[in-house]
Amino acid sequence: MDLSYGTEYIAFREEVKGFISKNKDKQPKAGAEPGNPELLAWQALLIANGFHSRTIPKAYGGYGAEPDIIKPRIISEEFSKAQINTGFSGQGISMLTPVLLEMGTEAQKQQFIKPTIHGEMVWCQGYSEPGAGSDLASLTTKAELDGDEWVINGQKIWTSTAHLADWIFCLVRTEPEAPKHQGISFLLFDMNTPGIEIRPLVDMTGKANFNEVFFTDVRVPKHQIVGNRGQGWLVANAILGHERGSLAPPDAAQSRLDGVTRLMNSETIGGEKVIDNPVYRDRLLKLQGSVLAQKANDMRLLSARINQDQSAKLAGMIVKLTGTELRHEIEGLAIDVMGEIGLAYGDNPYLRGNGSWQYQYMYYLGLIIGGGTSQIQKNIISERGLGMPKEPKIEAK
Amino acid sequence: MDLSYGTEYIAFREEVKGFISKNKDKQPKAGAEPGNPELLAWQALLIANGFHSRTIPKAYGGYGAEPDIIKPRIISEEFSKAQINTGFSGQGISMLTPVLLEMGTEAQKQQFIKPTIHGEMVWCQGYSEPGAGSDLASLTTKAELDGDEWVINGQKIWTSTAHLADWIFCLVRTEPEAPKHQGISFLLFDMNTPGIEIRPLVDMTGKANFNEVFFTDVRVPKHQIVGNRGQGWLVANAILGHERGSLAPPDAAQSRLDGVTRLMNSETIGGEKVIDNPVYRDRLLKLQGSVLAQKANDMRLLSARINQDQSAKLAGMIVKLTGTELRHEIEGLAIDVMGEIGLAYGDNPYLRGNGSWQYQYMYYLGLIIGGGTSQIQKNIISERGLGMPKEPKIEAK
Amino acid sequence: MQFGLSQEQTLLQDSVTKYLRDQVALDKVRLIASGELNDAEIWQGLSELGLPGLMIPEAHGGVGLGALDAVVISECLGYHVTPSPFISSAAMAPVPLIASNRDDMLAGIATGELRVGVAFGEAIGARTGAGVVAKGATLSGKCLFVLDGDADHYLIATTDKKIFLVSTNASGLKRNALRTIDITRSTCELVLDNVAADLISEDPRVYERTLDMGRVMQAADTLGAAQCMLDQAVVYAGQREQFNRVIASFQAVKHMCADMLANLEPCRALVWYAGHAMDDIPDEARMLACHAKAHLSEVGRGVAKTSTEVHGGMGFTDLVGLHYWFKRIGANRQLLGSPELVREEAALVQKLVDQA
Amino acid sequence: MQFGLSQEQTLLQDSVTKYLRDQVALDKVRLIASGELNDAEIWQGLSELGLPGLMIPEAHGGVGLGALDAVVISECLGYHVTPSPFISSAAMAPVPLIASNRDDMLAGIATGELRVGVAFGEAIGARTGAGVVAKGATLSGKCLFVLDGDADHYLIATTDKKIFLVSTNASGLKRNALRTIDITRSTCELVLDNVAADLISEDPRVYERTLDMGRVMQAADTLGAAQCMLDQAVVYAGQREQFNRVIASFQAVKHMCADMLANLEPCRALVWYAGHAMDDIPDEARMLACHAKAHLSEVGRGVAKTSTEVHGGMGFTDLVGLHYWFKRIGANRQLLGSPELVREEAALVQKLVDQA
Repeated sequence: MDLSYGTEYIAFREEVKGFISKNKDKQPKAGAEPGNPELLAWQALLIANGFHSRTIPKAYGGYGAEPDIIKPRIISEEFSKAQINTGFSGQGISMLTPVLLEMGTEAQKQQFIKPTIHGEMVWCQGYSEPGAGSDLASLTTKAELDGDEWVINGQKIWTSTAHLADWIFCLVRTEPEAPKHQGISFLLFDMNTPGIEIRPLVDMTGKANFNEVFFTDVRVPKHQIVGNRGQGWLVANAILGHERGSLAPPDAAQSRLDGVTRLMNSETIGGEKVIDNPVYRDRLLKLQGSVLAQKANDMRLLSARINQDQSAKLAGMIVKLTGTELRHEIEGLAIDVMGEIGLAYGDNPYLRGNGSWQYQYMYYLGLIIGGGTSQIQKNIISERGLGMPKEPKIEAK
Repeated sequence: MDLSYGTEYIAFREEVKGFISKNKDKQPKAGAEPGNPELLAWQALLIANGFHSRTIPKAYGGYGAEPDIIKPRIISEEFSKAQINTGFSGQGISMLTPVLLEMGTEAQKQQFIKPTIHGEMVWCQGYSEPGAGSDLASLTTKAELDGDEWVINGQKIWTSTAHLADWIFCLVRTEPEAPKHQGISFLLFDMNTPGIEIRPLVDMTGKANFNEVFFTDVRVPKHQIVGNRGQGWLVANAILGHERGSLAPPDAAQSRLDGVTRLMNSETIGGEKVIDNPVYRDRLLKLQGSVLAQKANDMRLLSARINQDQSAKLAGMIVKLTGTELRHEIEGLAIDVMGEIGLAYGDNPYLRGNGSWQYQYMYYLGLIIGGGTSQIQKNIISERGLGMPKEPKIEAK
Repeated sequence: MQFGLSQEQTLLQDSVTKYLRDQVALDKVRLIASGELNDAEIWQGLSELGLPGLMIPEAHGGVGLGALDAVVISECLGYHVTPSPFISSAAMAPVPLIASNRDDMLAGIATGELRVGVAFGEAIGARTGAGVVAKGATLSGKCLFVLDGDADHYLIATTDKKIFLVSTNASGLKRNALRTIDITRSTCELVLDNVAADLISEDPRVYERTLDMGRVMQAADTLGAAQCMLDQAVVYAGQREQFNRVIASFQAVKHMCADMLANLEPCRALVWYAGHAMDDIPDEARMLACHAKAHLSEVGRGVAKTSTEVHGGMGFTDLVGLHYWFKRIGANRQLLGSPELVREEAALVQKLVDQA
Repeated sequence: MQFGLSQEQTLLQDSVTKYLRDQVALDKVRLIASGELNDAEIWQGLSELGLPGLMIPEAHGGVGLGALDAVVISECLGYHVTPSPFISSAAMAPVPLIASNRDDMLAGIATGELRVGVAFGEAIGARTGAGVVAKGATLSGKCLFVLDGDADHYLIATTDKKIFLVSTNASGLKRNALRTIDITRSTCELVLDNVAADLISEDPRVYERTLDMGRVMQAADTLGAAQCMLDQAVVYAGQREQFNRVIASFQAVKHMCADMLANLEPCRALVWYAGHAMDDIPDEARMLACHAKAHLSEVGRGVAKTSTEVHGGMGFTDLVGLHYWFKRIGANRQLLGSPELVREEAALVQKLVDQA
């Protein structure tokens, strides 16, 4: 076992540190609104130095470096240590760009990648529908070809940044007669196209983290399709794997657990420190054991990616399931040790510690459900991971 | 809410106490072998006084009392308090006798009930087969009519007292062409009939609590059937309900929990009493909460039987599932608080407390599985209790 | 022998349920949650049914019923996530006021015109920066998460298990609303600077009985709310289709519902029994109140999570409003002592802990 | 950067696995369990593979490998429920003997001819009626559940974290076999009456490292055993038919297996990392050893129960022998500290507890 990154990377780490110390004053102010020129300038600086969009070809506005798994991690470690703004994120950057690189036409790459990674073009994702959640492939939003245009009708839900997005990448049914997985296409279109209505969707946290999006005769140029007609399911699946792993990373769980530990060290009940209550302490330690296991699992996965080791396949399949459940449990402990203060919410002045435990408790319950519920995860783990048979299928009526 | 049994029962309780104080010296010695005349005499005395087989008609050897739900409970309470031998139990008494009373012919009642309740005729149950466990109705042991005799071939498993039993009540397939639930019959026959082989089945506890029983051309008189041909499934189901409830009664859980509490009060780790360890104590208290809930649930069920109240149906369906899991957990706590001594087994001199925690831990895991696994219980609860739909059925190949 | 609800109790349950279903449906709860309405109208409606004086003797204008009857009511209120000060004003406050013959207060409470809030958190276990101290006939300090942000008077308990009464109008008293996740019921903080206080009880048993009463009612409230979440999950699963079948036909979903039922159903008997013990089995009442509160907190948390999961994304939205129940159960868990602390009290009651 | 097993470690794993599969199949385990055989023959076979001296320097006849290599071995031994004194004689005993330069002992241990047992229970937390006391160069008292009932010498730890060596032949020493659920490995009790003892170490860090080493190996043993139980469950479920389908096609059974995997798979990385820390990250080694031991105890218990349930009645019988793994996991849970106590040690290491 060798947990060092090697000499090449020692130099790279110094380079990153050098950039940070030289440029940290150029960071945009916290809370800058989207579209703020400072944000765009910072993003351009990050890309120019290879600290964002690192492996995306120069021709498409990226830095053009060779693929390397460790350097992004070093960047992330150093930026995090120094608490430096890491630039834009979002579904256009994390999900659409890799897909365009792999399956887009040259024209699409030219048109979309540069503005997307530079933060000038914000995307949202149109996948789930009210009737197509766990069973995403049963989606019914349809696109019919009329001359040189797709005409789209239907509804999407869980569209997280619809109200901020310039464009959408969207799954639609284009071949209603085909088997359900083969009748879907992957379209790109402007959110300002006539016929699109966005309604915010308030969730249990009281915020509108998501939207519903309605399409009525939305007309989209025929060529704005990625892959061929009917290949949309393949295109979408190439992305979904990415999303699942990153919903609840163990490093974040560790930092949240550290927060709870600090809370337990400072908070008192009847004058006694919470951490001195052995029952709460044991719950904390139990969770620490799980966090350590997931962190080690994460190192194993990183190593497997670096060394192209196939033996960690199962270790990767469980990450979404275990990570989201663990975060939910950590927040549950925070609530409990805070006693009545654990109920504080919104503008309550007694809300303290690293953010709001109740908000996070609900948010992670949302993530247990979203991105493939725990039940769907267990189906996948048992079928694709352990090779157990699928359930007998029921035909559509 | 009225938890008193009323004035009639105050008198009855005195009667029971009077019997006990007068007769307790006639009890058979602890550890008396089956068939011991002292046991038989004590059994006869109990029946003659209405403290066993209380509602079974005099004509069939019982006491002939009117049905009453409270009196048996009073008997059980007083006998338990005074630690008096309560007479014979077993599947012949608890399961077969009620079925014969309900569905047996007059001749069968005359022939079997009296010797059964007097302990002169011991029964075993032939239901499960190696290929028919959760899916009991798929059993394949077959009985074919040859003149005036059934000819039985096949194998049973989980036959708990086969090696001690005089007779067996047994499910066999008599109509192989019928739908599987309608092709089963309920036969009674002598375990000394030629063609029966019994093999003890050692289980994880190291004991042979069960047997396998093999039938090769076992010939049984045609009339030794309860109900009609093909009605065996109905007959068996009338009994199964009884068994499930009584596998892990809450009163026994309470007394076991009390035992663990005493253990924690007397046992020390590094000089400190185990009960003074707040983490173990909290685990104990958590289990106490569950025991109290199940005890209250049990009182509710008793009350529902007395008052013919249908509103407690769901409360009854969960008893097997929750009771067996709870007992398993109580034993798990006993093991943990005993530390390394928690491993003691067999002839280990450090084994102490009320019996062997490891034995009980495994035994109750066996009961979680036996008598309808927890998974089957949850199917039943969700389908029959909550009205959720059955899974789509797969036809036999 | 009859374990369960009497015919009168079932009738009471039916009439309150009917009122709540007709008059306090979810859209009204939403109005209160959004701040457009407060619970005064609902409390008045419930007052017409006699709820505020349920356990106040008839001589003082009440109905003169017992704790088990109040359990029945509390369960209904939880089932319908009903906004009301029932636990504080109707269940807890009358205990010390009856014990100290405060007939003047009781009549007002019984009609619903007078609302008495309860500040017991500082006695149960004061948190950093809080705590209240009596000096002669005055109180100073801070009480957090006091039940009922709209009360006219407050009963405040101190660590030595004394109970004081203060008026909301008393000089030196400041009341600040404290927002919690559960917006169906209001809590506040009281900041006291030499506030004139009326000593109601010095008897620790009165303090304990008041607290026990509150905890049993919380347990009943959670029981009702969790039952409603289970019921909603079963209904939703029976309607929602995925993969060409209702999700209720998936074994995973069925077993989630079966688990909820298996955990919850024995709680019903436990909560009833705890209520009955408050009325008739004084030796067991404290122990059962602690266990009812702690056990329902644990089972409730599990049901709240599982029911939300059965609802999938819809459970996470505000559309079906499931989260009002989720949060109500969450609030009952934390208020008046979180489960670990309450189990430790149950251990103390049974002398399983060295009394240090 | 490479997190995981090296090629050499994978080869080691393969060769030990091959030996165990060929030479120590379940029928041999059964013979030992029934008392018809002891583990001497197996230990000799493992000695030919170099296992007893795995972590003993080559200069003293060992193989000179590290804790992570031993983790790999321990996982294999657990996977095959192999009877052997590996944890005591090969993993724990060498730690203090190397620290005190007991070259005479090391050579014998390395060949497998000398077996050294370990009695640490009284230092971890002596139970009622047990405990051992040093007086000058003698020991008196009682040690329970000592690892390895067939050792030639024993390392005995006292509450002040000293370690003594006694010979099985020493005058005043009585050894009584103690039966546990896990009959694949033997434990005994030592009764000492002024037994001449050789002080091996007074350094608490040596005691701690010895204990940590044992706990990491137990965690690895449980990891292997639990993995085998999961594998067996998946295979059995794929063969067993009920209701006209293999039970592996039931969602309930699939989710039970998925849960086992989800809990167990991260344990593999944790145990490897804990082994690596014993070799290379001294600051984290103790904390990780405690967590590996405690976490695997909890996950192992769950897997043992769930796999047995997937096997249905067959899991409860002796026919498939699944219970040997169940009991092995159970024994690893209790020996060298049960999970609550070990987590408390992890808290102490991190100074989360006031050192009283």
